[in-house]
Amino acid sequence: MWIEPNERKVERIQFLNENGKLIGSMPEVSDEELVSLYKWMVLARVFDQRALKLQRQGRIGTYAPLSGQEAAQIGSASALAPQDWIYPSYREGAACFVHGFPMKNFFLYTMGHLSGSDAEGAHVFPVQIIIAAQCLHAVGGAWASKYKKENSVSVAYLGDGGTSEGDFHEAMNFAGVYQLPMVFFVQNNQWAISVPVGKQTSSKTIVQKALAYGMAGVQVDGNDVLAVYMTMKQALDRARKGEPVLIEAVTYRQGPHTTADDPTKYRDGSDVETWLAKDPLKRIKLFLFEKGIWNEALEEQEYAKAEHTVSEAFEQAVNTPKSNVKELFDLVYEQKSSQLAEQQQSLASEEVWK
Amino acid sequence: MWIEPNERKVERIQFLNENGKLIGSMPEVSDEELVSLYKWMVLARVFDQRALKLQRQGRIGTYAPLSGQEAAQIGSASALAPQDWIYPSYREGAACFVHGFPMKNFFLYTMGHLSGSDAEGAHVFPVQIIIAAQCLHAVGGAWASKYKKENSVSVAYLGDGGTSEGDFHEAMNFAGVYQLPMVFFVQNNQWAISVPVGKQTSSKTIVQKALAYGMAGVQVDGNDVLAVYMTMKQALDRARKGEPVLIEAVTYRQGPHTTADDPTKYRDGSDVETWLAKDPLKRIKLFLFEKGIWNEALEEQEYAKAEHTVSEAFEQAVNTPKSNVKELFDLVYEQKSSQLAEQQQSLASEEVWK
Amino acid sequence: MTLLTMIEAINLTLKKEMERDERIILLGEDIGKNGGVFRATDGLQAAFGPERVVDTPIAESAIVGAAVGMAARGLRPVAEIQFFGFIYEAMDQMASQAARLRFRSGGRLSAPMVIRAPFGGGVKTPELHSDSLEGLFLHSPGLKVVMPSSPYDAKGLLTAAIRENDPVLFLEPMKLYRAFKQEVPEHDYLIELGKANVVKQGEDLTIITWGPTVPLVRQVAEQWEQQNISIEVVDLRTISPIDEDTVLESAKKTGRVIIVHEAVKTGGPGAEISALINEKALFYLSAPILRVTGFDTPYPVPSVEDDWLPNAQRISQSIQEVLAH
Amino acid sequence: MTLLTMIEAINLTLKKEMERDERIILLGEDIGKNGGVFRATDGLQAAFGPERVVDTPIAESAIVGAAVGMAARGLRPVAEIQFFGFIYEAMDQMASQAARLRFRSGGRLSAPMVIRAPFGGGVKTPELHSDSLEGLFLHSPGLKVVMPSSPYDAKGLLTAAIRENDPVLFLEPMKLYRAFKQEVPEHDYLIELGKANVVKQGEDLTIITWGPTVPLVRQVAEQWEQQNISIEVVDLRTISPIDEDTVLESAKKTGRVIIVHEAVKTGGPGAEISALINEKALFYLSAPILRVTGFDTPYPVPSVEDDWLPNAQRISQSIQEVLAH
Ligand SMILES: Cc1ncc(C[n+]2csc(CCOP(=O)(O)OP(=O)(O)O)c2C)c(N)n1
Ligand SMILES: Cc1ncc(C[n+]2csc(CCOP(=O)(O)OP(=O)(O)O)c2C)c(N)n1
Ligand SMILES: [Mg+2]
Ligand SMILES: [Mg+2]
Repeated sequence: MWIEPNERKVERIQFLNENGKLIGSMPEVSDEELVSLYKWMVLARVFDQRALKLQRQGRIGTYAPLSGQEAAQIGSASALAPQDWIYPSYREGAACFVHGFPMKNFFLYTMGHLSGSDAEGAHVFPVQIIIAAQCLHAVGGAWASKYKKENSVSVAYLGDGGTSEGDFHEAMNFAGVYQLPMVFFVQNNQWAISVPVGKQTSSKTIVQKALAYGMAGVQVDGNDVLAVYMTMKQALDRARKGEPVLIEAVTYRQGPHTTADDPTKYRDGSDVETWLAKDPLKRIKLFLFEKGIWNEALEEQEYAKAEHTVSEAFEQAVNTPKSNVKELFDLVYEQKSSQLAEQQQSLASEEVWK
Repeated sequence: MWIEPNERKVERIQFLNENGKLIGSMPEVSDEELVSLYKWMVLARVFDQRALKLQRQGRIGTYAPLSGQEAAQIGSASALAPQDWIYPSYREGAACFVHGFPMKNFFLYTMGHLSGSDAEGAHVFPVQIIIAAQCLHAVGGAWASKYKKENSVSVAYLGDGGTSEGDFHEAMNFAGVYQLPMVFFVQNNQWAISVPVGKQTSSKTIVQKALAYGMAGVQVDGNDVLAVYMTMKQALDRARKGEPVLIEAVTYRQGPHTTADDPTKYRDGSDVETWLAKDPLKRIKLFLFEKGIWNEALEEQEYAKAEHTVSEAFEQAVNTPKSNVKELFDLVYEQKSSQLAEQQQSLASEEVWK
Repeated sequence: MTLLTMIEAINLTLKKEMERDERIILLGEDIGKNGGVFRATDGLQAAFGPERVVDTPIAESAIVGAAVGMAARGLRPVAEIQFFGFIYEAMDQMASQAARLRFRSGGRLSAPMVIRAPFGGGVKTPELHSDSLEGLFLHSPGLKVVMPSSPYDAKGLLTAAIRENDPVLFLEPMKLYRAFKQEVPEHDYLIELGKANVVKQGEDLTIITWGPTVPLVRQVAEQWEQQNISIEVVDLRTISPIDEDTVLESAKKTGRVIIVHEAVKTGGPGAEISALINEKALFYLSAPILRVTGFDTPYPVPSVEDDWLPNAQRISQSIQEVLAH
Repeated sequence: MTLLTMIEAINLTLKKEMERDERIILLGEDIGKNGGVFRATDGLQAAFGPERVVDTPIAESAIVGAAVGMAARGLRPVAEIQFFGFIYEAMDQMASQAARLRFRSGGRLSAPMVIRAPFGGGVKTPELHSDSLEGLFLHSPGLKVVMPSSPYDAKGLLTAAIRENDPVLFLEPMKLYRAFKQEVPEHDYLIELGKANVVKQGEDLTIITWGPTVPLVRQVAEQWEQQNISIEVVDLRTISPIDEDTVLESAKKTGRVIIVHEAVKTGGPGAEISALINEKALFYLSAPILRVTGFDTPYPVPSVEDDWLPNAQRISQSIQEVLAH
């Protein structure tokens, strides 16, 4: 009669194995969709490597690499409708790009520029630094959508570590109680900085946490873009009907936590090796080759194009006029108080004094 | 492959039905234990009714009645070893008394007296007003016990509503990760002030929340003192071995939330009627009568004794010298700052000025 | 015009605003059928339905966080925190989320929302129900912090708060909920946020206060009037932003200032007001600025709270001290 | 004697104290194998084992709340909050639990614990990593709030904090972690909590500051020395409680006071210090008390933070203003 620890066995959804072989039958997905998924992944990978390099050169600030998580991010974001909203954390650049967030502004974000969170109309909330806080904003967004009948699903992106925060719990519970059009998309990349997921929670899977909230959940191979894409579609369908869903995408953070982190302090090279073999790009690429809709020429061309796109975005970022401290005072309230006006003013006089 | 909402069916542990008939076989429990459980329940009921009356007479302040929850509280607390600790909320008077907390001081608590949380050496933490905050203190207590090998289980008492707070989640997760000697004892009394448990969470039971933390859990009829007592014993055994447990005791708050609350605003009389029929005292009393170890004479005697005990405790409380504002300044730090000393001093001078 | 208590004025305001603007949603613990533990939302769920007056689970961070999310997507949530002492649970969502959304998004998003909470002492609540923590939010840029001291002000300020395009923390003195009635117009009127109210003119000394202590301070000021001491009483109404002009003008006029609040003294709002006057009107001062406040201890148990709170005696003692200069 | 950076001094102190007292347990995010994101706990898990240096899940309320529970049962937890901006998540456990356990229990229980957190700006962190929120805790009775400004002080203050029988918030200026080395004795020494340090004597003007801005203020003071202006620099070391004696003595001596802190101005710790001086030393003042602080906006993005933080230029401008009186 007791509930025993981890009694629920969980099966992981997978369509493509590590070598790009289809498991089971082919899902309903067009060649264009497949190729588009892969192109986005290439762009994400190129962006990530460039960002890392730029950080090492001191041209951008702290950056949280996403290599290894392209399938999870691109697969999920590609399934969104335009009216849906993303509530990202700091590692979701790729998902945000797919949903329309300008790469230029992401670079500006890493450069500590005030325009760094300008989505330019895309339905992407500003990057959230406070772990799991975005889950509640997504709840509020989904709630607004339900109230206004916007047919918009709110997707909260978070990591395995994020599930330990109280805000995750409160958000899941609210989503369940109000039956909100929401997806909690957890990228379980095995690590929260230096803490492996096995020490983050005693729950064997993240997805079983759905059981605490009377919510549906599904675990998917987060390195299999096809599985993620198809599963996210299902999840969005349910969410649109007011059935919130928790998705656990099992993936891996190939790089450091951020450019300020040294993962050799806490994890084995062998762990990394194992997971590099499961690289998300490799898998879909092999599948596309096998399917005959991709080849080396296209591959080369796509990488070149991606390099160009990234270069252009970075150039634009670099050429954006620098932020000025005086702008800050206009961003605190719709109308600034006399105190803020005076402080803003003091900066002007300070220059005179200088 | 999906986890479906509320897919886990939960069976509730029950030993005695509403009419005091044994279901299944008799557990290993002595007549003395049975009688002792009942005597405590009588005392709790008498205390509760007196407290309510005293509040209506203006002799004590706000009070949170416990009638209906005697079996849950007495059954669970009676299973504790002396070295175990209780971390109560505001409605756990009965559990605290069983574990040695002086009734006199509970009265002082309701009178807003500074000694209101003096456990006089009993292993009972001060009443916690912030919903679910005590769960984390219990985590810390269990952790200390494990570290110091004290063989002491920490029991966090909370309500159904308390499971919605982030602190509950974080505490459950910590207990799971560190495999702490802990029991989370949730009295699901169906209501959190005016909110029925069905609107508190979309999870069909509270106990299934254990699944989110890789933790064991069990649901018990919280109006069946025998079931609670035996189940708590099992839970304490597991907890003592470092397997934390979540218990959901299904019970009912027969009275108002507190003496400041008017439940007729939000709940039907019929709801109350249904549950009064399941009264926890009635059930065990019938069982004891049937078993021939209790009778009307003993019953009368026990109520008289309880009345006397409660009267005496209240008398003692009333005769305790009143708290004085000047005492406060010595309770903030081990050694008071010059600021606090000055403020304390100012009260003396104020009297002169008066 | 009707005679209303403060709680009735708040209830009326919520009703009026909800009729006017259907983007307004109320959320909080026990605000639905129960009408709130103080009945601030009494009858509103019946009038507007459970979609617009929503009982929430017990999760303050979620209440505020969800409101931020709603507000960013075009609603105008009015959230209730059942007692202000519980605001600690929502501190991140208050101070780093609601307060900073406009800033973080470079001005592209905003969080037009109100967080209402009963606060202040003197009504013998259990622990952590009576704490005056407004000072924490004075120190959290991006929020406005408003507290009425009368039924009339409650309506005008709450109407303005609801129509504000930035998050407003609206603190309602429990002690005044039913303390007295006042004429409160049915029709729309706004009291501008950030403007103090000189509730009594005076020449000899200024007392600055807000919310629960305004009636007390008025009463003390009137007593001193009989001894020919003329005290100006400034009801700050909004502590973030502080109405510098009114504060400085009064300080310059009288040269003697006392600040009265229930929050603990050290690091409290009184400190800011004192520092402000020091900075900008030092040479007008004839006496030190004194603070009559809660003592530097946690809010105490009910049996001693009346001795802990600022009272007439302590205020008068400070007046005497200040006048002695 | 060894030359150590502040982070090394902190690491050494933790090690020494853990050797001395096995009731001490460290807990926090990434403090184990990783040794903390700044390496404050580097090597300690290897030395003392995973039972005494514990990586926690990401849950700040639980970190502080569990520490309260441990402390009440006889341990001496030293918890780390990875960056001070995340403290909002633990606000209830800080201000209404850790701070009030002694009070709530009528003095029968206590929470001897330290909460360490890196804080302060100037190192180009992402949002909410650099906020100076010490003012919130100055306004929370029951806590002590300590911040070192040098490696030597870090060791003496942290040792004292760990041995204290009340909860101490110990704030470590990130900017100073590796800014300079100093001789730090290996042996035990304590710097009493609640006592300020006059790091430079002066006659004409007092600057009161703490933590990250101490070196900056010293440097500015030395520059003015060359113009024959003698500035006294008071490093407060502990802002709760504030060392009134030292502050008032210096203010009375120089009659001119400036307060420098990174926290936003309004409602910040500078306000309390100004109010205190006003209250007890008004007639010694020759000039208004000025505050050079973070502006009243959220802590900004890295590209403008240096212009937002108090800097030599703004301090000097205020010095000039104050001297003009
Ligand atoms: C409230 C809060 N606590 C701690 C941190 C510091 N921190 C930043 S990222 C991180 C790890 C997050 O791990 P996870 O959720 O698994 O996401 P991942 O980084 O793996 O994408 C931590 C602890 C933070 N930003 N916010
Ligand atoms: C953090 C916090 N939020 C809200 C409250 C107000 N409050 C007191 S009791 C209560 C209901 C609790 O319900 P439950 O946990 O089911 O316990 P019960 O009262 O039924 O025993 C609420 C909302 C509080 N004390 N603390
Ligand atoms: Mg992770
Ligand atoms: Mg309940």
